[in-house]
Amino acid sequence: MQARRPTTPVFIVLGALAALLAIELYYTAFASAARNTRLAKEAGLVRALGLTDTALFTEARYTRHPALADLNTPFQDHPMGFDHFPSGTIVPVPDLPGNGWLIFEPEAKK
Amino acid sequence: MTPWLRRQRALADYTLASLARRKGKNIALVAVYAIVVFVLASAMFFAASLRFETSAVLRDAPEVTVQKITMGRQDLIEGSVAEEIGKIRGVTSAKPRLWGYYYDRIVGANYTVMVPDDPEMIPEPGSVIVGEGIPRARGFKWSGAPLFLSRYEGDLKRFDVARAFESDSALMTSDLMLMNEADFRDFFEIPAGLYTDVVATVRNPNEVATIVEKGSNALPQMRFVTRSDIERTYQKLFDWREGLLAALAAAGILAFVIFAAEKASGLSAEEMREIGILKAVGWDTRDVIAMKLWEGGLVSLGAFLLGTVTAFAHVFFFGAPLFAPILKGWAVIYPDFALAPHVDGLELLTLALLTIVPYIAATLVPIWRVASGDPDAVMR
Amino acid sequence: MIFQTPIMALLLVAGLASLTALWSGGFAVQVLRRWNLADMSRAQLQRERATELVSTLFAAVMLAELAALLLFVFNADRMASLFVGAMCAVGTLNVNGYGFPALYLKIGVFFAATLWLMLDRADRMGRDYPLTKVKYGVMLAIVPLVLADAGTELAYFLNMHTDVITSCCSKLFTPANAGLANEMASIGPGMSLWLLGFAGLAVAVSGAVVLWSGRGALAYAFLSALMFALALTAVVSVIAPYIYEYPNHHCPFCILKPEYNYYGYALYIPLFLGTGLGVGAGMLSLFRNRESLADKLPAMIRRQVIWSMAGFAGFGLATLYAIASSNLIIFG
Amino acid sequence: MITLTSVTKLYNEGRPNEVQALKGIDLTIARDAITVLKGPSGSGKTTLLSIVACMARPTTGRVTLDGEVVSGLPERFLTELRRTTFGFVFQRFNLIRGLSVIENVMLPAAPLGGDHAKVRERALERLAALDLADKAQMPVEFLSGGETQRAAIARALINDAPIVIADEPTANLDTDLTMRFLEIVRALRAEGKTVIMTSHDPRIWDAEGVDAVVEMRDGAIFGEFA
Repeated sequence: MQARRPTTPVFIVLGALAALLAIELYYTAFASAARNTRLAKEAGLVRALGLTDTALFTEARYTRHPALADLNTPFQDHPMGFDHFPSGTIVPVPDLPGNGWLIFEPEAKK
Repeated sequence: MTPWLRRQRALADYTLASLARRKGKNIALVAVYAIVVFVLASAMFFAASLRFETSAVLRDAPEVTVQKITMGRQDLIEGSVAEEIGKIRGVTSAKPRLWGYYYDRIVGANYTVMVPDDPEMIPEPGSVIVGEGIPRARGFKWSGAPLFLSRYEGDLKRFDVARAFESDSALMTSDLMLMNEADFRDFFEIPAGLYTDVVATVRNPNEVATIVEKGSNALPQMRFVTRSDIERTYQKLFDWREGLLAALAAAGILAFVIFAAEKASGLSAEEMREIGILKAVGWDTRDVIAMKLWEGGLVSLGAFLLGTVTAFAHVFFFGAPLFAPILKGWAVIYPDFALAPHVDGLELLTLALLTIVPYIAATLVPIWRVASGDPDAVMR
Repeated sequence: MIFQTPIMALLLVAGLASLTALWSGGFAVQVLRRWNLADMSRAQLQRERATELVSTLFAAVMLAELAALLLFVFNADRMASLFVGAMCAVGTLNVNGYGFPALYLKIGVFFAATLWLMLDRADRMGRDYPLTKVKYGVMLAIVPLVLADAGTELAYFLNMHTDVITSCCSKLFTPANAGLANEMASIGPGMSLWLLGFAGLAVAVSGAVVLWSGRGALAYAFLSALMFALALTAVVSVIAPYIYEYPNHHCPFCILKPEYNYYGYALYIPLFLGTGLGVGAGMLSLFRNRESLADKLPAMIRRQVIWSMAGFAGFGLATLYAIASSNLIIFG
Repeated sequence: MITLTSVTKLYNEGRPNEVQALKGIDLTIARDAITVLKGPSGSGKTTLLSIVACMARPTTGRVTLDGEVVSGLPERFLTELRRTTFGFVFQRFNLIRGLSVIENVMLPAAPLGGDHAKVRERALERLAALDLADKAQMPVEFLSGGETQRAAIARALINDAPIVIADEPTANLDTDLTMRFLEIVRALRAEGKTVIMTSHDPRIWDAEGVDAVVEMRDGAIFGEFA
């Protein structure tokens, strides 16, 4: 009679998790071929257009082109827009008093 | 197997048999810790992937960008500056660029409008080439729908969409709108001879610093931004976002570790008696410590593996839906692209250290305190 | 200060190691003053039990420091892009005056903890705790090392300014720069390979003597240390250029990168193993005359010498393979 | 042979609640014999037993085990000696609740790093010899009093220790089970094991096969009977 030792299933589960991790890491290596063609294509566009920044955070000029934004300008787009990088992208400009207008909403819009 | 390994396995067996008595509670413990690891791992994987992407893509960005700064703000630059920079030794080419932002009031998004230099990219007058994000933001149902842009109340200008960039370049081009120069100057009312900035390419990358120095001496009112500045900015930027989430996760780990230390030091009378029995039947202090370390090791290793594996799937197979809002911010146009998986030993080692070390550290001293009881206590 | 997750992990390890060191140092003082095996009192019993905690803690510190050492180099390499002029770990470590000292201290702490654990193991084999006082005397020397490591590391990370222009490996390990690194790089490749070969031979002979006669472990330890120094010199002056296939690239860190198939690990792991075990064998041989260890220690020394020689042999094979498989021809 | 020379044991030394549990014991316990320590509770039997069995160190005095001085050994080596030399049956049997009988029986073997299958086989043999083979997988809390005791005996024997120590083994057992226990003890004796027990149960002192009885009172030896 061979009884199951408590470590057997636990080690099997841990081993399986480690194997999954290994598979995921292998997938990383495997996916890198496709990634490299995509990156090469993007790099080509970057070269052709002379782009300097990614389009990841497009909400304001100091986030779309963080490398080229002015260094010392508060309220670049909105008085409520935080000028410092991460806060500015995480906290949106409040909806009030009006998106895109500076405090005063044009008469026509009312 | 050596006796050492057999002893370890026997100790692990005991630990597990004793954990199995409160199976639900202990599985819940691993699961909660795994969630903390998952948060941390997701943030790290996401940031590492973005860092990798940007540095790979921006490797071909222009070496030097020159801006004109007036009263601390960026100003339009004269085309003649390009010629002057082109004369600096080591500069292969210097071209003025025209680009700017257009705020689309209809959808509340910012577009980046640009005049391409490459003749193949220049659209016909009256038409534009757009990134995949713009038709998406505008909700275009069919391709070829014209784009109407208004600069002020009552103004409306029609552009035909000549073509759109494929979404596999979305990371760079999502919000991009390419126009020809005449349309651009007309649309933004920019006088001829003025440009946004100047980009220069350099023959030998090692000379960039010298060129920047010479350039700043010749043109003191200009700001020179180098490619490594840009790359550095990006590395820091993603570090910042990662750090933000990591700090949150660290608070989670801390809370968990305090809980673990509390659990290890506040053993119930029943558990104390069990350890007394073990010592009485011939277990050494060291055996008890090793047995309890197995408990901590299995809990933290299990949580580490579980958290890491699920975080990988979460970020790279499902696009990090849980944390995207924090990592992406509130961008209206967020590029629609699949993150390329990129994980290296650095991240895994950091994760392992951050999850396993504090857990073991917090439980070691309480474990030892329990383990060093008198073996004859159970007889008294 | 740069807010980065790996830095958080490194500081966490350094902080915990310092706490351990401080507590163990206090305990060591107590042991040196009060340890008395003839005393049957409860206080002595509790001290004996506390030694178990110290041993476990030090084993944990050694493991964590090993991981931290790897992480430290890894992270320095990754942060290179944050510093103007830095292209790999060397550039990052040169950002301020604390980088290289921190690395050396980390290696020092790792070796010290390893040697201490060997002492601990030997001590446990004797029924009268023969080395306890020695062990805790040595501990008092290790404590400042651990604290200095944590301190320099903290200073290093706090004083990182990303706008500093640092020098990189291409500048540091070229004959144009004065300093130790330059000395290492400028030793002729032939010379350094000959030196390494001779050292290897000496280690082999001395190891054989130890295995055959059971004597001369101290000489073996000195030769191991010498071998370590010569091996690092050889890595900088010859082996690394062979791996890079570029005669002027001498950096000892870039070989750890994926671009070079992590080849550095095949060199460094056996080398560190061989050195640690070899020096440890010499240290243990100082205590071979202790009565209660007389029957067990020689076997332990012998085992360590065998493993140490295996480590050096592994390093030698890795070196030969690197040279044989390289397209670079230095000696032609 | 186990000899004790002027052994004293203090508990809570240096504190107001200091207790002198043993007062200068001189005693020789023969190997290959059944020895019973008798006396009222609080007389120091259990303390003496724990010192004999290398579980605790005496405050002063010498203990030797087959000629080797063990009283000055560090605790680690005492433990090593203890788990290979002594098997324990405790007063309340002290099985670990929630684990099965076989897991409990195998506990003392865990730190030795023996081959798991062989240890298990040995445990099953021991259980079979004690009529517990069919209860091997059962959690210990479902056993009856006698079965619990036999499981505890099986645990004491798992490392093939030459000396078996039993502390008040029959305190909670009826006459039938006591007789059964004495049979087991005699069988162990026949196997060549040394048995040392404490008891205040006359059925044990008077039992056949008991070679020596040591009577204790107030931490001192009151009398020895063969």
